[in-house]
Amino acid sequence: MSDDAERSLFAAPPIAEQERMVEAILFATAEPVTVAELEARMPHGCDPAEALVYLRRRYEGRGVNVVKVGDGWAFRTAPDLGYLMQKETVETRKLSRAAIETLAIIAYHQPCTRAEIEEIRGVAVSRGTIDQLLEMEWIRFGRRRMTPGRPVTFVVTEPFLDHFGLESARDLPGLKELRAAGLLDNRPMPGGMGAPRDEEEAEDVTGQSELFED
Amino acid sequence: MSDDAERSLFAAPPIAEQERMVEAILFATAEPVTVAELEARMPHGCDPAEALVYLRRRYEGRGVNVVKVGDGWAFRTAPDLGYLMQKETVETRKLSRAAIETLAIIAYHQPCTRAEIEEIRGVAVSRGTIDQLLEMEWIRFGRRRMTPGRPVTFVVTEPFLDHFGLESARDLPGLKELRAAGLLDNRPMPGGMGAPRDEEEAEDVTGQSELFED
Amino acid sequence: MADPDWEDTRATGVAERLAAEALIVDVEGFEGPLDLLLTLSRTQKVDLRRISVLQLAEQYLVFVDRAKALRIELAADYLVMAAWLAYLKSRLLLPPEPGEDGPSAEDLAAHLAFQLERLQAMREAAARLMARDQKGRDFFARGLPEDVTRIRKVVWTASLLDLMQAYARIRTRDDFRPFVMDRHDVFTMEQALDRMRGLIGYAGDWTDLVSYLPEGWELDPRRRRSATAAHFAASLELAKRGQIELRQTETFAPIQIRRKPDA
Repeated sequence: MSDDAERSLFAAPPIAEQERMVEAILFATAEPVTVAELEARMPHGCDPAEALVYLRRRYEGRGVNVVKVGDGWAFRTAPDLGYLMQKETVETRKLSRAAIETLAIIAYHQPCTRAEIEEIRGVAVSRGTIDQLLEMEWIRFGRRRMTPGRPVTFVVTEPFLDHFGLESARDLPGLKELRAAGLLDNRPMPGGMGAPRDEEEAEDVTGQSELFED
Repeated sequence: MSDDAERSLFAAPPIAEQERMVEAILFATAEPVTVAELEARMPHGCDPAEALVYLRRRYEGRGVNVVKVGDGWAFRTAPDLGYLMQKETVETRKLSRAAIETLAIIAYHQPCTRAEIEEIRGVAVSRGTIDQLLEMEWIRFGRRRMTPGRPVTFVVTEPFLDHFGLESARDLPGLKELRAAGLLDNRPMPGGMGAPRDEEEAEDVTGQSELFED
Repeated sequence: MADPDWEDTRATGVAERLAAEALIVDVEGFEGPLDLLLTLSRTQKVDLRRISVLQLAEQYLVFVDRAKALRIELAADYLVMAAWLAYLKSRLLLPPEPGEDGPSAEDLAAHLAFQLERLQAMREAAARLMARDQKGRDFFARGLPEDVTRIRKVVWTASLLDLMQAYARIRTRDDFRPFVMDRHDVFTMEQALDRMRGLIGYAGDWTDLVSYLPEGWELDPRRRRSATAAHFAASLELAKRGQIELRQTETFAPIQIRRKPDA
């Protein structure tokens, strides 16, 4: 009620007009734009979330689509037309096998410490691998673990989601199956040889659910 | 005839599909794209000129339009939405001490020359300070003094009075009132010295009224 | 995960040994012992969940032995894994000792199997991730982004209070004169120095510093304080110049001075 009253007071533009605005803003930038940013840039009283629903529908099946990336929204060309874009193709630096695996481990286990990556791969993670992924802005530092040594954790970023066309880390391929199979558990080595610390484990579970649920 | 034959031979994609292609190419390319380039990038037998007609029509009245730029085609924000591409950040900052002192002198002594301001402040007044106050429209040029050199004078403006909630510059409190309001911080001087000199105060008030009488 | 039919696997041991030998050539290609174990486990051609850890341990040990025979330098972690697998193997083969503490051999083997399965799962996940449509390869962002023009606008403010305070500050600046201290009750160090330099010759032995205070300065507390401070500072100066010696028997005890014998 009060919301309606406010709206009429400020005479927000009609929704079709708001849709045009969102269209213009998303078209103009290469980076995903959040609803909050849209709201800040649009006239008072606008509802960009609603406008986005219409806009998304309008571009379904078109040559460009409205996609969600993390908290943001962006236009991206339809993947089936990638072959037309040879000229635009960006040669990405070839990632080493170690880098790809490290990235996948961080994505699926985030937040994830270096020690955990090493335990899963069974081999030391070289400084350069982490540096490379940080530099590409595909991973970033997460919160420190509240365990002895307060190790840093790594999480994946919005540019990572953007690059792989993921709405969120929850949409990682096969995530549900892996979790159901217990393969994302931080299972300690029985008897403690090289085993992860118990507290860390407990926190891990909450840390992960925080990121993936909701 | 032979053209038709060729087309059917290579089975060009339906025009709706061609429209998608043009849409994606124009979106992803950094520069405007000519019809010839479109043709070169699209599958054999496509008619990008025709697809462009459809695409242009589709984007008529939308938040972005297909426009011709030189020989090429490109997406551009609808002209009426240009304001969405500007982000205005307003920063509120306190005036510098030099500026506020200069302003105060002009307000109390107007019309007032730069030399007079410098004499009262005891330091040179920078050009920037005066410019800033002029730009803020809190001061303006008054009549020139009919003294050698005919120096310009400064007076306060209507916006100045508005900002400070004054009806006229005469409403500015005099030194006596300032002291009564506790604004003249009369620290007790050692040995009972530094008590306010009555004569000076009295002189001040007259000095002021003299200045304001025109 | 002790494998009951591990005897059977011995029959096929030769083939596996040959396979392991082929792997030795490529030892550089492995990313650590776990990676090697995962590769070796493929020769079992079973689901990783049903893998024979005992057989795997055997394969690994054979691999390490062959590497040693061929004088191939193996990194320490390969040897650590070999030692651990040898231990695991013996634990799996021997009946558990009664009252033995710690995890069972089966638990250890199950964990190793879990590690391999997890590594394999992560490899597959990584492959699936990389197989996705990627930005800049399969789909594209706007090629000609229109930057948002940032317009920074500074609004300067001042309140009436600021204005009045500023004016008051300027107008009262003249009221302040430099602070001149009333010197009536102040005894300076220079004065004390002059006095002491003259007097020091007359005092033979250790004398209290207070006795140097000039007449008329010992009674009024303010004057006494100033004179004491001045004389103390002067005595430090004289001591620094090597003209006198200073002593104090204990904290707060009177400070005593005397002329330096050779000065």
